[in-house]
Amino acid sequence: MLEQTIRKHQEDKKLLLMTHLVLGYPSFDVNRAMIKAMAAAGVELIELQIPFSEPMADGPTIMQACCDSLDSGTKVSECIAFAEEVCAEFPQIQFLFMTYLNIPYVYGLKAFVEKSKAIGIQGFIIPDLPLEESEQWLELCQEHQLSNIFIFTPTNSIERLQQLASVADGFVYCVGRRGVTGKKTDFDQELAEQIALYRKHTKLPIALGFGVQGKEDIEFLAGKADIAVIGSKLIQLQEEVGAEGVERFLKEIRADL
Amino acid sequence: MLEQTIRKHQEDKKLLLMTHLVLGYPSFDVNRAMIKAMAAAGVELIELQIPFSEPMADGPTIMQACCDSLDSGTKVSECIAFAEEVCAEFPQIQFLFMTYLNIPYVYGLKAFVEKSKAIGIQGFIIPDLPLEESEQWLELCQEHQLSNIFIFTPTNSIERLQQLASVADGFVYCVGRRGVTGKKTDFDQELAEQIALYRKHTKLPIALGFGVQGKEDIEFLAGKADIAVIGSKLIQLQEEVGAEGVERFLKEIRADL
Amino acid sequence: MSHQKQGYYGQFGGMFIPEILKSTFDELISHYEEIRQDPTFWQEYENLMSTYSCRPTPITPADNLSQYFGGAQIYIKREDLNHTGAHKANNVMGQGLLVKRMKKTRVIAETGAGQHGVATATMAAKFGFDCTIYMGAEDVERQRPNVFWMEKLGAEVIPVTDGTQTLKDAINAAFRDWTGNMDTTHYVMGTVCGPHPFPEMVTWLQSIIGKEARIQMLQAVGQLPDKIYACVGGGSNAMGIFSGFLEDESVELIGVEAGGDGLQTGRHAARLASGDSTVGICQGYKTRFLQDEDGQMRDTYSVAAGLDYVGVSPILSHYHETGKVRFEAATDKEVMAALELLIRKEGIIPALESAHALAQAFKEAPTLSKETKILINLSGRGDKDIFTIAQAFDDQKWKEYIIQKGEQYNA
Amino acid sequence: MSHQKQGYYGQFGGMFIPEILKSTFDELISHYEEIRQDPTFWQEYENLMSTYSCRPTPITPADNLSQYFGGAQIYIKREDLNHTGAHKANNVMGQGLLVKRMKKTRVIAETGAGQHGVATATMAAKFGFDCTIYMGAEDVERQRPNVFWMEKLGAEVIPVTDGTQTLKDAINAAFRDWTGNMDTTHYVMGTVCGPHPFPEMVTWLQSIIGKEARIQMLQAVGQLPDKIYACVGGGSNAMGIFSGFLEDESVELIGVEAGGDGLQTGRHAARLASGDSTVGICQGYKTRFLQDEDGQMRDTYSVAAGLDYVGVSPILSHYHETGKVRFEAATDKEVMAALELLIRKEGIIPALESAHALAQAFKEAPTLSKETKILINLSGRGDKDIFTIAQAFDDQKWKEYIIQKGEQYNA
Ligand SMILES: Cc1ncc(COP(=O)(O)O)c(C=O)c1O
Ligand SMILES: Cc1ncc(COP(=O)(O)O)c(C=O)c1O
Repeated sequence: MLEQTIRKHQEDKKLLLMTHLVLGYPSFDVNRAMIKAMAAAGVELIELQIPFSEPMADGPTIMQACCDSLDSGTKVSECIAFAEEVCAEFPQIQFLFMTYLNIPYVYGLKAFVEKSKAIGIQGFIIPDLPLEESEQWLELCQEHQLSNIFIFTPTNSIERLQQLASVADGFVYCVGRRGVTGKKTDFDQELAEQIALYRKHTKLPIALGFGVQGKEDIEFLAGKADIAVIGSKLIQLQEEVGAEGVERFLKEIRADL
Repeated sequence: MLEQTIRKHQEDKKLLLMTHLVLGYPSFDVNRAMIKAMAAAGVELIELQIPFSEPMADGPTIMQACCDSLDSGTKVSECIAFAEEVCAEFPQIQFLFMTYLNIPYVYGLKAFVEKSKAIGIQGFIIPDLPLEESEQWLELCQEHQLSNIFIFTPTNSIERLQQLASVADGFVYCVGRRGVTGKKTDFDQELAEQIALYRKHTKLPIALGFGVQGKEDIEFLAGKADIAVIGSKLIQLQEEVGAEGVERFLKEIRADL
Repeated sequence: MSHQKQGYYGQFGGMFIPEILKSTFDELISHYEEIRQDPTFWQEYENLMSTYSCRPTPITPADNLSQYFGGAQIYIKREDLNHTGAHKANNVMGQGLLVKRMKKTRVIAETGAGQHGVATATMAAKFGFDCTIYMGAEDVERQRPNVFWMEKLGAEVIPVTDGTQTLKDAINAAFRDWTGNMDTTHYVMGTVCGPHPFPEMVTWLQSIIGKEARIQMLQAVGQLPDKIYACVGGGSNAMGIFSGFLEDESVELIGVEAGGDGLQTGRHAARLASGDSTVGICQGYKTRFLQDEDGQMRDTYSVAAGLDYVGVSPILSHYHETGKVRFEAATDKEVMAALELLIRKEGIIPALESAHALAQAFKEAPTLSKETKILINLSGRGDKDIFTIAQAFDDQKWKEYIIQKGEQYNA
Repeated sequence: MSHQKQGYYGQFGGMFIPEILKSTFDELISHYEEIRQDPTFWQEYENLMSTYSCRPTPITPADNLSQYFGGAQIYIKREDLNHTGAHKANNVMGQGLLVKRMKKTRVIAETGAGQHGVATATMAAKFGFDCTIYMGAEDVERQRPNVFWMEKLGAEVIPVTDGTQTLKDAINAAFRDWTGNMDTTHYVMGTVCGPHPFPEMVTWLQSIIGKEARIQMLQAVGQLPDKIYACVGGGSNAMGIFSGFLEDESVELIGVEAGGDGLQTGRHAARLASGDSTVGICQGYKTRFLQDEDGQMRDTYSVAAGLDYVGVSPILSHYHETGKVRFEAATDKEVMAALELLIRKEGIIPALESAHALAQAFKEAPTLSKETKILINLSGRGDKDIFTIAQAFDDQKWKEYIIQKGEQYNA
């Protein structure tokens, strides 16, 4: 389902955008304003990150946002309620839950998948759930026609890419470089080759994440990847210039695509 | 020689007095005044302590006096010059050098004995020179007819007392109790027995030291010992009431003897 | 999530790692399996520990304490005598040998109290590796002496300002570093937690304690201990000594967690001895965590920084479930009393962590017969903890000393 | 004063004690002679040191340093791994066994840096003796951490306010105590100084170091060391290791004294390596002292409190005279550099005292052939010296930490 939606969008766009936000940071109200801004800019996919106290795979910006959100009292139930609200309000956008495994695990894997399906979520990005530990989770996702997004990384062997590709669904989230989110990636020839390699091993749309900073990066990705992921950058922008600033930034990027 | 002088004094006195002072403490001038006071009170023997930086066998009062004297720059040569002066000025008093072995050792044992003889010193009290280490020193003393004063202590065995008695000369310095100088000794039946024991092992006059505080102690000693040693007490008195106070104290003690 | 899978102990364990670390773990596991097969590795390890540290560490008969309690005969395994002052040395030196075989040139580690950080920095100095230590900013402030030594040992100490600024945040930070530098870098996990193969590998390296202890008890005492007490932070010293006795049905194993202000107060770090933990998946592995109903990790508390952690070894969670190990908790108060008693009666200054094992043993010793032999694993020495211990005793002269030193430095 | 007399080494040594202590020394000597004859004593001693401390302490091949200097192969005898962190443990535990045989119930000791005080307090706790430690008032202030531990160990620490308020004054104070309490009390002299039998007895107890080292070198290296370096305060760790090699003509013995600010400045504690000492008699024995022309003891100076003493073992003075041991001095600056280098290259934190031996060895190692094996006695660990070491390095973060702690305590 998710893949088809993406393919449809691709018919008239060179590069889709997937943005990200940390639920409850700095508040659900700002989250709302941000999603509105993203929608206004025509963003196709949004990762809703349910904050976890130990965001091992996140960089400083997202990590801090998670931490602040929890400090202000954010509950998983509120995150789900919020997701339900925005899924309903912005049906044109594909929403995914991004979180760490413990959140669905403690919620109950089955209950979490069912709930997500019920409120209109399209899939999941769970950075600490590797293939080897995901048997039950994948069954649940399949059962409910939700996509668990697998991640391709530069450290994967060809064999591993093949293995991941064989279970991937919706799209693959491709990492441009080693390290955590939010650091600058060099958008260069090497990255282009890396994407080409990923492309060789999957027929699914390719989202490229980790480090997209602005227009130039996006232009570089157009024609190479299918989806550009913009994460930490938007949190910084929101902090500096607010939701309208984010909207302006996204629209500018969007303009050429 | 020293013994004879003591015996002579005993003809008309129940108990002789041996007083003590630390050379250069608080100053040679005060030393002078003190000796004058002691002479006026009819003291028979005076220990002139040449301060040593490590007064291992002395109690807090004398120790501190030695330390202060050295801090104010007292030199061994000054101590000797001072001794020469008072030996000449008070020929009726028997002066002894009290010090630790390192002082004569570094001066040169032979030179020190010769010099002491030359200036009129009668003998030596050296608390860290035990019999076993004193061969050469005793030879020098004998040669110059000076008395090295041996010490009887309550921890000595009968055998040891006999051994010490066999080399003792002048008088024996008897210790009433364990410990260092300046602490209170209980002047009681036990002490009387201790003195009696000492007496059994030597024909020499017996000086009793360590802890004589005042008139009562002196009265107790009269008829038991031959010489009462007053040390730390006089330093304290001098600090509190000066040389005249010391004179008054000594005269009062003397009155009944 | 079947139970037969590699790295699982009953329902606990696993390897919940970001995909970017997959190949690093593949490599690590393959090297680990190689050294486990290769008898020269263990030889090299034992040799290193006997020439560089002082293994075998002795077992001290604590006769004064035995007499004092009038119950069980008490024996103490002296991990405090290790180079750098704790059992942590075993693990790091073993991993150091492994890093050499992996031809990596840099090590990173998390540290709470600083003990594992100092041990890792020491190992890095000895092996000539670059070294970065992640330490919660709050811990950096609290444990300046250890930071000083780590820096002198050539390590870079990075204060972690995220989250609660303590151990778990340092672990997150170390993982983040690793995901960017896995080609040159090995993450020296300090305890028997984290993703496979760490729980198994660190247990294996620490099993040197139990191996020795079993032989020593048989030789010196002529029998196995009836009970063995060890404190449990992550669980490495406990697993280390327990390892030697897992087959001995007659030996009761007791793990002692941090009871903090008391289990009923909620201010503690007892994952297994309290009813307060639930199963979760975090920092790469599945175990019982002190977490809230949403799965967010809770604040924990103990006077002993090394026990103050939200998770616990998956192996111990398994043993908890099967009843193989009994878990107890000792409160800060009990711990300070036990520490004082050991110092006074045996002249041994225990680490605050280790004093938890003592506290529990001291509770039980008087009730046991004189024929009963109990063995306490003294995981580390306490003289490095002077700031914490003097403060815990509210020692006035110590405070005056520090105030005065401070004024002197300020002048 | 003939040379054949008991307790003399050439012209040095002797027993210059107040008469009141004569019977105490008679008793001590007779017990000492008994234990020397009695092979069960040494067995008991070795057994105690192997179960309570971690003897035999290892010899660590310092390969990184050897490579760094490109000269001699460097080996390090690890007395720092002893319980309480220094070779001082050997002496005190041995004397503890003796005290038990003498049926005394109280021990007293002097201490400078606090190392011997902590060791004695530890021994007293272990043996159940009452314990009083004399410590210069200035040292009490400087070494508060050690005072804290001594007190926790149950010892009474008495600040000595006489004289220079340092080690020698503490020795005087201990002697004074002894002259009043000899019936119950044994004075645990901390080094190979003082009246007979202390130099001989403490040497004998410390000879456990050299006995082990000789066997270990032969076993592990296959040959005796060509040179052995040890720092010299009173001389106990030096005599301890040298003892094992006195018959070996091929082994050069090097004692390293505290050079302080440099021999030419007068601010040092080099009794034998400088031309500044003369023969004297003090604190019960005859040796070379740093004294003035009147025989008054001079102020000495070293960054290492344990080397900062006016006298030196009469046995070493004798070996100095006969040329059996070569004496050198290392300045504070050289010592700090050596300390830093050992930490960095081998991951071992030496005591400031021990770093003197390192400093001299490091001066010579580069000039020696690769076939030359040198052995350094690492008498103690330095982590207890953190206040001194951090201050000597002028570590800003350390100072800020202390200032902040002080303000916190002041609040
Ligand atoms: C001395 C000591 N004991 C115990 C622990 C707890 O760790 P573990 O449970 O892994 O032995 C620590 C951790 O820092 C420690 O330093
Ligand atoms: C670690 C250490 N080394 C050496 C010394 C010097 O003493 P000695 O020369 O008796 O070994 C001391 C004295 O405190 C010490 O603590």
